[in-house]
Amino acid sequence: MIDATAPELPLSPRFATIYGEPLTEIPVDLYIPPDALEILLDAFQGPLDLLLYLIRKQNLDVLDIPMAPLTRQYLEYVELMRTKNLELAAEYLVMAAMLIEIKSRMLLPRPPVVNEEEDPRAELVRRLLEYEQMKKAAQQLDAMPQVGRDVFAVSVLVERTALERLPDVHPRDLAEAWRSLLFRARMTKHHRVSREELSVREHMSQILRQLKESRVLEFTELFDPSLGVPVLVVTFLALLELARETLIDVTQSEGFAPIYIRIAHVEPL
Amino acid sequence: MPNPAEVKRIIEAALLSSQEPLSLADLKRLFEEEIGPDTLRRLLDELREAWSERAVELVNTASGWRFQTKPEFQPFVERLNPDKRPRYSRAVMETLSIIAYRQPVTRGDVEDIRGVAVSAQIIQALESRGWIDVVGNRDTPGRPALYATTKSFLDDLGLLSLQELPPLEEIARTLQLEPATAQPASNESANEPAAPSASASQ
Amino acid sequence: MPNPAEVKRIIEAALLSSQEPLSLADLKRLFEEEIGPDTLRRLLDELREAWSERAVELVNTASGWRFQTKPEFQPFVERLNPDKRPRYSRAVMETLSIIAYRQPVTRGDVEDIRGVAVSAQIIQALESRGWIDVVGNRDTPGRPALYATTKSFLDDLGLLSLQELPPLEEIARTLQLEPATAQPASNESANEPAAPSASASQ
Repeated sequence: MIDATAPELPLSPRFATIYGEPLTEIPVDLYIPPDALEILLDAFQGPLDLLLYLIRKQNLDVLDIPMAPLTRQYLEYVELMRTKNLELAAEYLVMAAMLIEIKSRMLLPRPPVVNEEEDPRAELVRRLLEYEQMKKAAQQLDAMPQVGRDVFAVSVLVERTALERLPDVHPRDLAEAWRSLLFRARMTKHHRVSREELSVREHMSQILRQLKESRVLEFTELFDPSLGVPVLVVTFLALLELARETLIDVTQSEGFAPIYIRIAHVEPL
Repeated sequence: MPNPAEVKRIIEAALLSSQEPLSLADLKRLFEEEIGPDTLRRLLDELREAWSERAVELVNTASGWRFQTKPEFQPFVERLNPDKRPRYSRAVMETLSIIAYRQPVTRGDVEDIRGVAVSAQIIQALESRGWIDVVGNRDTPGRPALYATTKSFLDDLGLLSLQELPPLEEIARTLQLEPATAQPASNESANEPAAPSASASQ
Repeated sequence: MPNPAEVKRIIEAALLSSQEPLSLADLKRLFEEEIGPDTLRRLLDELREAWSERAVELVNTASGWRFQTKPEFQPFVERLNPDKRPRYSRAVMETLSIIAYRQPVTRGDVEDIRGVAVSAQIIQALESRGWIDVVGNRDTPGRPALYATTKSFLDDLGLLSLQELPPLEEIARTLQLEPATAQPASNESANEPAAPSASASQ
């Protein structure tokens, strides 16, 4: 915001003294040579920005905008722009029209009674202040450190080669794989198994695993009565199947002697 | 709960190797054991403290925690990658700040405030950066899109929430505009930030 | 030369924030002052030593120095991103499914069923995963290994026993619903799978 008490300024800037006469009496920093204007224009975001610039350069209170001289100077700039840069002119001309309208309304004598009538400058002031607020906010935002511009996210490589990332498998994936096998009709009837046979085959694996550890097992060691009759039966079927596939040897020295189970021994070739 | 030093080691590695900020919920998932949010937060604070002397810091943003280099480190990066990182134009930054402070807003709202047309490219630049997105449509003719800032915008500015944006300067005075002519523009504005030339410098 | 601690701080930040490994030449460019390669290497060694106790380590690769997580950290990353896992190829899945449903089987059995050769890598992948192992050898020429699924396979699939695998009858039935394939025409028994299951294990 403008501070009229800023030391380098006259106590209360009277626009009349600044604008009393044309350009020659305008303080030096207000005068923009036409050549420089073109460059300067790039720096303006639009008519509000230019207007703010003019006001700020003259250290005028936004709340107390001197419409006549401001409008005149604005129009001079717009005229310069119009000749130099037609694209920009439209938006600036709208603002010029607005300024002229305000100026003319202020020149009209007003009935003193109407207190609540709004100051014709009010809307412009509101817009100028809102724009200035956002303009400053934008400068502050721009001054904040941004990731990718001023600061950089740390990104340490996750070493994956040493330990392969392992896929998850769900039982339904197995079913899907089986389905695809069936679908390709590679399967012979020979390979179809039912649920019960699966249980036999599971026990076949278990028995083989046990035999791998202890080499020889007594027949009764393979049975755990606490698991119930079905398991006992399945285990027995598994033993029979293993024997049939000659994966195990079953030996008994004499009747009622212990029965021993071992991995089928194969003569070295 | 596992050994806190070990937990910190793991959190540190997770944060260092993650592409995105990690929330407390993300960090909890690192561990099979239950780790309470208070414990986690305390360990994160300890970690932040442990890193405070280095050129990389641990920050807490809208989406979670992340390690990033400190701003002072920027000149060194530039020496490493001499291609300058572009700054956004004033038009983009003004549009962004209007969306940030006034959200949700339409492109028309932005144009009203800026007093100038806002090109589609400006909106697009901010959208493709992931800083703004469409959160709805205003129920007016044409149903214009309403824009708001994203979490990623807050993350990239190192903010926890919009509350942490720099506060806007007061504009309350506009409402008390005195009728007509010259006020003695005296010192009622003493508590106003005295920056007469601040915006005149461009 | 600048303060070594400061140089290390900057090297650390550069390495942590770089997407690529940094060579000694890259690292030298960080500094305006001349830093000799010996000094740089010594500081890098000190940095590596300083990081040795953490879950992230500094390594010197063919293309330069970089930070990376230690292999032990991998399980934690996987908990963080559980959905990023790859899938096994169809060959692996079919092999696994044959071993699961038909165990104990030899590689030759699997090949018979699949109708194509089964590479050693497939068997190895499943073995090193701990999902299958050799439970014996078939008493045929060459004494081929017999494979079966392990307890760990059941654990990893969340099964108590093989009984809980999807029943083959149902799989066959779902397949029958598909229009394309030529099935045996014995369709008077709608709820019966195509195969006469009595002779199944032959």
